[in-house]
Amino acid sequence: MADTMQDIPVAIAALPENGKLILRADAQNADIRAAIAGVLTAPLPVEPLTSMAGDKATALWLGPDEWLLLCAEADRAGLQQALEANLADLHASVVDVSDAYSGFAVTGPKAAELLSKGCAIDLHPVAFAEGKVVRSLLAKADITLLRTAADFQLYVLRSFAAYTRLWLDDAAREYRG
Amino acid sequence: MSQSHRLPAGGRIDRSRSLSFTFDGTRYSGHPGDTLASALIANGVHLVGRSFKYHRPRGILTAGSEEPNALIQLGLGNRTEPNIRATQIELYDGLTAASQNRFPSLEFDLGAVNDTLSPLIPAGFYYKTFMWPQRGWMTYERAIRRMAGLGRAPDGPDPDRYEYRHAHCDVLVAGGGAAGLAAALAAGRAGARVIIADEQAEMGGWLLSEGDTEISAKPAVDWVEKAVTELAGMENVTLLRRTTAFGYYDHNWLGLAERVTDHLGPYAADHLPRQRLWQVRAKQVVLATGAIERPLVFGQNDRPGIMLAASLRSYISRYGARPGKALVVFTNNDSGYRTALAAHHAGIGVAAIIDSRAEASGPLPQSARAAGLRIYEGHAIIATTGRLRVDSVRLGRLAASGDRIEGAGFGIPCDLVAMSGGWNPNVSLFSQSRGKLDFRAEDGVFVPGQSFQPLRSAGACNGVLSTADCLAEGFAAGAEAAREAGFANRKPAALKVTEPDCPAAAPFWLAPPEKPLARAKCFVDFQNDVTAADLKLAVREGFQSVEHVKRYTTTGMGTDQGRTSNVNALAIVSATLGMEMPAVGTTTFRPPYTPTSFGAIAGRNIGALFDPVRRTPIHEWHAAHGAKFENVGQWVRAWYYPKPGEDMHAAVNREVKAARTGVGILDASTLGKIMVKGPDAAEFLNRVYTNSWLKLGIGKARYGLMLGEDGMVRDDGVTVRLGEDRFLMSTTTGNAATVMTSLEDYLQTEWPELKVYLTSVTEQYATITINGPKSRELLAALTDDIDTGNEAFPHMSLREGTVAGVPARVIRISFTGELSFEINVRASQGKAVWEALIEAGAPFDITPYGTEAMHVLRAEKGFIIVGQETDGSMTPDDLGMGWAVSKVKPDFVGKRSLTRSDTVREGRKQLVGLLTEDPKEVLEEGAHVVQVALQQPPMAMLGHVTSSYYSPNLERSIALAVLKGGRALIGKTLSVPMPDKVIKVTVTEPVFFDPKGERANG
Amino acid sequence: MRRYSILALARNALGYHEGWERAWRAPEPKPEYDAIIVGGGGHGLATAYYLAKEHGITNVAVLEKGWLGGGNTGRNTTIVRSNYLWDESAALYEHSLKIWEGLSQELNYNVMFSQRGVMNLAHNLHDLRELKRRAHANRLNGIDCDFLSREQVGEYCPLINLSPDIRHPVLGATLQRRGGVARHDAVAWGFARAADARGVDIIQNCEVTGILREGGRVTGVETSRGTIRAKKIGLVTAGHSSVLAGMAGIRLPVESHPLQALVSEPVKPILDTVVMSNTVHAYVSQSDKGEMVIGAGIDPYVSYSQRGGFNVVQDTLHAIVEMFPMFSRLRMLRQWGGIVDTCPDASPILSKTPIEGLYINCGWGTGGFKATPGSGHVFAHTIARDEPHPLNAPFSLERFTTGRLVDEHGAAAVAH
Amino acid sequence: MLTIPCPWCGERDVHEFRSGGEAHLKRESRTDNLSDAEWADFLFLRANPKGEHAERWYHVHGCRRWFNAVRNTHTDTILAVYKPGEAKSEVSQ
Ligand SMILES: Cc1cc2nc3c(=O)[nH]c(=O)nc-3n(C[C@H](O)[C@H](O)[C@H](O)COP(=O)(O)OP(=O)(O)OC[C@H]3O[C@@H](n4cnc5c(N)ncnc54)[C@H](O)[C@@H]3O)c2cc1C
Ligand SMILES: NC(=O)c1ccc[n+]([C@@H]2O[C@H](COP(=O)([O-])OP(=O)(O)OC[C@H]3O[C@@H](n4cnc5c(N)ncnc54)[C@H](O)[C@@H]3O)[C@@H](O)[C@H]2O)c1
Ligand SMILES: Cc1cc2nc3c(=O)[nH]c(=O)nc-3n(C[C@H](O)[C@H](O)[C@H](O)COP(=O)(O)O)c2cc1C
Ligand SMILES: [Zn+2]
Repeated sequence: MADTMQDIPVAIAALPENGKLILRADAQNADIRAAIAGVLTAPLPVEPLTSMAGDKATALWLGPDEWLLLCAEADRAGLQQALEANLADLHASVVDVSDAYSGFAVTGPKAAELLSKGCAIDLHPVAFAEGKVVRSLLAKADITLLRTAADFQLYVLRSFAAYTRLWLDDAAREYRG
Repeated sequence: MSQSHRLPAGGRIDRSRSLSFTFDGTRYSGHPGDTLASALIANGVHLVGRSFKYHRPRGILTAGSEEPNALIQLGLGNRTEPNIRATQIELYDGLTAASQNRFPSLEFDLGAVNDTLSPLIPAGFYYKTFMWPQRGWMTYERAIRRMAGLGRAPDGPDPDRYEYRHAHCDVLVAGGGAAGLAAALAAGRAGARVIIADEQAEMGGWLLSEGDTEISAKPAVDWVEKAVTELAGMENVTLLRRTTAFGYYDHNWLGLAERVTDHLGPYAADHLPRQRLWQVRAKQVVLATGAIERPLVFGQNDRPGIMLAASLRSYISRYGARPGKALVVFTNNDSGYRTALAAHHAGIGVAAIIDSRAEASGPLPQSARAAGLRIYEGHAIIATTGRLRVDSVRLGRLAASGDRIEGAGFGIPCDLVAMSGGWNPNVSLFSQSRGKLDFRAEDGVFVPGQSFQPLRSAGACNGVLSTADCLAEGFAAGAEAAREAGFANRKPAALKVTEPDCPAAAPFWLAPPEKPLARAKCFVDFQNDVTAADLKLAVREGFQSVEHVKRYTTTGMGTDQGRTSNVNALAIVSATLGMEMPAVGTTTFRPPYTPTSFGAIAGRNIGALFDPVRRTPIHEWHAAHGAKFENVGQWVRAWYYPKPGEDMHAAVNREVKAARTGVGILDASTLGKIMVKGPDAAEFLNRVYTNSWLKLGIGKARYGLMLGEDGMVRDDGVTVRLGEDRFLMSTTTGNAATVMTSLEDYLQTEWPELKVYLTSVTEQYATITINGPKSRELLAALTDDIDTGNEAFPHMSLREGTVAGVPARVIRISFTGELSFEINVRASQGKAVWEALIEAGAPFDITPYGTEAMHVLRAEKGFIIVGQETDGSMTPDDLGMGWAVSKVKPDFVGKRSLTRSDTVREGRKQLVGLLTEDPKEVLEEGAHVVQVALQQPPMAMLGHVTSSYYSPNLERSIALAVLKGGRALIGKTLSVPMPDKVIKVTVTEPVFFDPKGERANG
Repeated sequence: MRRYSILALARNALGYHEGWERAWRAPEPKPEYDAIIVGGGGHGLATAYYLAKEHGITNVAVLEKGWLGGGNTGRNTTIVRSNYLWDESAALYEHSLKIWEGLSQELNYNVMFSQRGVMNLAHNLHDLRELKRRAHANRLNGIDCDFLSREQVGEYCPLINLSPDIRHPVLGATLQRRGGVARHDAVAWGFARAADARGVDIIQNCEVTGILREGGRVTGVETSRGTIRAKKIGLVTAGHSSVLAGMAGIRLPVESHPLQALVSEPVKPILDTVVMSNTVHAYVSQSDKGEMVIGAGIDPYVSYSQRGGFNVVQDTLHAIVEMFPMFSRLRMLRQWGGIVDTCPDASPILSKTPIEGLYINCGWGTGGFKATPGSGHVFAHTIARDEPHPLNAPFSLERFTTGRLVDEHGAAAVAH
Repeated sequence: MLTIPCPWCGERDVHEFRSGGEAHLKRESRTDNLSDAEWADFLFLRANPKGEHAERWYHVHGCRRWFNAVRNTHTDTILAVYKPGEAKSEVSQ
């Protein structure tokens, strides 16, 4: 086994529990955008496949009217309340899904290669830069995949976490020779 | 162990190391760089297999993946592989190979009796016989199957691993010969992301085999090495050796199969996959797949020792092997002379060059003449002799027409025949891509014409022959492809190439044999033993479409897919029909290019990764407490919890009783849950459910039926109103995803005006049902902020508060008829809350119950399960649930279908209960009910048993059934005919227990 | 028609097989026929054969746009069985199976009908319930059907992965012993030869491009080889049914989808029966030549391209390798696709149409090969008598208006 | 294998999508007035053309949006994709 982080071709770790909210709203509506930006301290990413990090939360574009908001577990309830309060008179929905999804971080020089064993998205840095997010499939699991400065983060439904973990570890065998 | 037929020098083999291998039990040796075929040849072994039908002795025809004859059983036990081409097996130490399709031995094969019988069994003979007696075919078939089949399947499960890899590139280059390398260089230098794949161990294609070709005044292999080094150094280029582009699918999606460790045999590292399936989406494709030499069709052209001329050069130059001592070349073009010269220089005696052309005058024939080689112009081979290997050829002078021999034939002894009929561009992938082929009459070849996808062909596969042209086309194709993909570049300078000039061949399709054609054994498809006579027979019998010829004779249907034979077959068919070849047309090219292992295509998606197992947040508790599980779709649910010594029956009875007398606890977390939010949420539910939703009070729950537009019941569940604009819907476990998809469909496309958002929260919550007269007490013990009293917390209502100290949504609903609470908590807290309930329930002897007990409990109440009482053909009314269908709503999904003539007709199947005469007798689910059981079928069936259980509460068996006109049959006695007996049943209302519904209040 | 037999073979061997006559003639189309069958697949050819044989209507043409049997008849996995759920289907398919049992002799053409048994696996309680339901229905309809326990499955077909620890363990199976496979091409050729011998004109490379009508009834067809008249026209064009019906202004409750299949390289006999599984989505048999013939799933979108997505083949092979782990090292030799015409209820249409003299036989979807002889038989009756045979009466076009579908979807059988 | 350009997510493999069949079928909201035959037409009858086909797709393993596409069903070439509510003719040209 390698003895420095640098040498580990790929590492897989469960992400710590964090807060996750699904926000659904019409981003064409300036009032709604303003109401949300006020809470997130960052504009809502309306460009497909992008994300935006604010002070309190990172917003991941999931669809034209759907976002996944990631925040610290401690901020979860506060964030939801703040959003609901700001959006009270507008048509929007904020639903807590913190427990519905589990996250994994895949790190290391072979991270993209490992994921490409099961994910058909082009993960080359020219096509998948930091901050990009997609919903797609990893083998037989639905994933939400985000590239951060440090790693790939992927979120799967809680009941798919065991499968995903097994799949990732098994895929990594090739690099652990 | 001496390699008797190894040339003293030359070749790309590593002579410093020896590898030992066995073939049919005999030990031989070879060198790294050898294929099994070249090593066998170096050891003087030519006979390597038996043909499919006639079991004729066969040798090595080619040096590449087009090999039809030399099919080998490679390896042993669970790792054995049938039908592997010896020409593609890289030698490793300890390799074990065996010949196939022979018994008892390769030299003496009983199956060869078929060869003797061959006059009796021409193409398609089996359609004409084996018809008597009527069931006789089952006996004949057994014998026929044993004779067929080639190699053996492995003995057991595959011990190796297979991987997938998805990839994207700007330019994919298939083939790494002169053209492919040039294309990859051009595209790579332009900065495009390039993948170049070649099926061989080394890049270079034919350049590796041509000792007499120079590029930039150096041996061609030097250029290959330089090119490969440059490509390997480019970060934007992926070089894949031992990788076959096997399939060219729609939208420039290609499949590549990489053999990662096959060439290492047992020395492969454990962590590496055996093979890897690349799934490539390419912006542009360059096909550089080369050309395949065409055999000549003549009498007994299939004997071991007869091979393709360029392949012979390959064995000499690339592998340093000497396939024989006395060579006869049979050719219709100059490249046969190139082989003769190469053999001559390697010290192989050249007995004769037989040229079907009246005159051969190019530079190569002249060199051959100058070297003193004997040339027979205007001659053809008309027969060969030799039992297990060719030992002579007979030739004759061709009449000017080319279809007759003039004068007497004569023999020339030899042990090696090289034949060259010209070159067929390797257009498989191009055709797979839907590209159209053009016919080039002068040399009788099909070349790529109009293409349908973003691709270009370059080099020999594009009908180009000289290395200089192949390189030039390759560079140009690579540069253009890169440009189309958005990478500007300069046109590379042309390279100077010296090589003998080999102009295209004039076609020569069938050498007139010495014997009548029907006996002459002029093989066209070597693997499937299809002769020119078979093709003509097919045409004579009216099988005139090339597709009919293929299927009637099986030509081109072998493991080589007719790579060496299809064009010859087509030419013979065309000539027989008196039609032009392009008018007859080729058969359809289909993937894979060469056979591709199931393992690679399956990847790691087997065993534990075959299908995800979804477990609830409380699963571990169930497992730790001895639960048996059942699969429900991808979910695994606790089925029942046997105590030591209990069988299923006892356990379920205990669980069922407990749920009605004390308190039972059920993990219902798998139920689908959807948050429905928005000002139009109630209106939306009103349209997707059959009943009314507008007036449901906040904090209230209601049961709903969902139909398809065809009026049939698709799903059901309880939905609660959380707020003015907010509902929490539940669906059945199996339909959660389908319902979500369908609801989004209606919202996004049919009713975009409705302001509603949906969010699936199935997995956000653990759902725990406590059920039974003691459930209220239990709940009360664990909550201090929910008033559990009957009035304060009525049936079909919701309360939010805490349970076991955890925020919870509690809904008072019942799927059993008992007092029952459904507690929803965050999934991460599910197990803790469950454990708290178990602990607090100890005084009431709380009993966990599984899906089986749940089914019994609901059946006692006559509650349906979607997918069990329904099968896509039941309306609400059929199920006795007309009460759940609004008569006043203007619209809901499926409404119109409920008034079609068939949905309102008499005699539809209706849900009823059944009671057996013998209360101990439990009907079989799926059994059918008849009015009167007859001695013999057929019997008119009224319907079937959908659910059937022993009910410990009723101390008897109960069943639900759907019967034609069922409700009118209540009170009647009917029969259930089983294979061994007839069971009498009485039809009842479907509700067996507490018909007044008094127990739900505890 | 000169009879085929072992003696005829021997006799012809002496004459270097120069003496065989054409299996069917290649006549020029006549200007008019009593009846025209559009589509030279198994169903069309069988229809023509039975029109001639059972109804004495011999002035018949079969018009085929390409080569006989080049549609789904030539690309199916050849599974023959009759263990359908609903009475209507069971009766129709059993009618066909009975004809299969004597078909080689009837046609004097060996269609190699191999009654090696068809097994349907159950992997969970729901499967078990549904298979039992079907098995009991079959028994009461007089159709042979055994129910096998897991152990019996192992005895009958030892190759199947019977480990209880796999994701979808085998819990049992139904077995129809009279089911099996047949040589698909031979079915087309055998019917063609026998129909030809009774005077039917079989015309290949003749594409129907229009349907001629006058006052609500058909009068003929426009083809790539000219106009041909007839007062009765049967459309039997499987994947292209909507295209043909469209020519007569009729919309059908049919969608055309790619259905794929593949074969492995041939190996010595190891699999002696047909194995089908709905839950893991795999079905396989071994051909007489030794290939594993494997049916893949249906591609979910409409397409006439006779090819589908590789992902469907991948999914199929996941299942095959999971169920037959020793097949992992076998290799795919060829894959292909057909165009199947699917009905909403997974049952066929054998029906009169709103246009007088126009009849349609379609909608067999993924499973009509097995019905070839029976379908031809009852469809010939429908055309000859201008009224359905009792066996195909339930399979009319009207059922989509009334709602009286014969829904074989939920019947836990892969529809092959 | 089809690559489908989702109007939002760009090109994705076909297996990320669910096919929704023929597009632009009109579902009447007041169905009582429809005859059995008209209703059957909506429920079951399909154009099923060999050639240009306006069809529905759901990006189920992506943005979870329904959208329309025009595809040549003979060649499987995708000619256009457009969002629900947009008319086919606007994009076909
Ligand atoms: C991969 C695959 C596997 C299958 N497996 C099974 C199985 O295991 N068991 C089973 O029972 N069934 C199976 N089926 C289904 C079965 O193949 C078909 O239901 C059956 O063969 C249909 O026969 P047919 O004669 O109606 O159609 P086809 O054989 O398709 O014949 C229709 C003919 O009409 C011709 N035609 C079309 N348009 C025109 C025109 N305009 N003018 C003239 N002619 C025209 C076509 O060229 C074609 O030859 C499978 C199908 C496929 C594709
Ligand atoms: N008269 C003759 O002797 C003669 C005739 C034709 C070609 N040639 C010579 O052959 C060379 C042709 O060059 P070229 O590059 O066009 O062809 P090539 O045959 O040299 O190279 C083609 C390469 O493609 C590979 N390949 C083929 N199909 C593949 C697939 N599906 N997947 C992966 N790899 C695949 C082959 O292994 C081979 O290495 C020239 O040097 C030419 O002069 C000579
Ligand atoms: C039951 C069955 C068995 C087949 N066996 C073989 C075979 O052994 N070799 C082969 O090349 N093709 C085989 N095929 C496939 C055909 O070659 C061909 O792909 C198929 O009939 C579809 O035609 P097409 O590919 O020309 O479109 C088989 C097809 C069927 C239906
Ligand atoms: Zn999308």
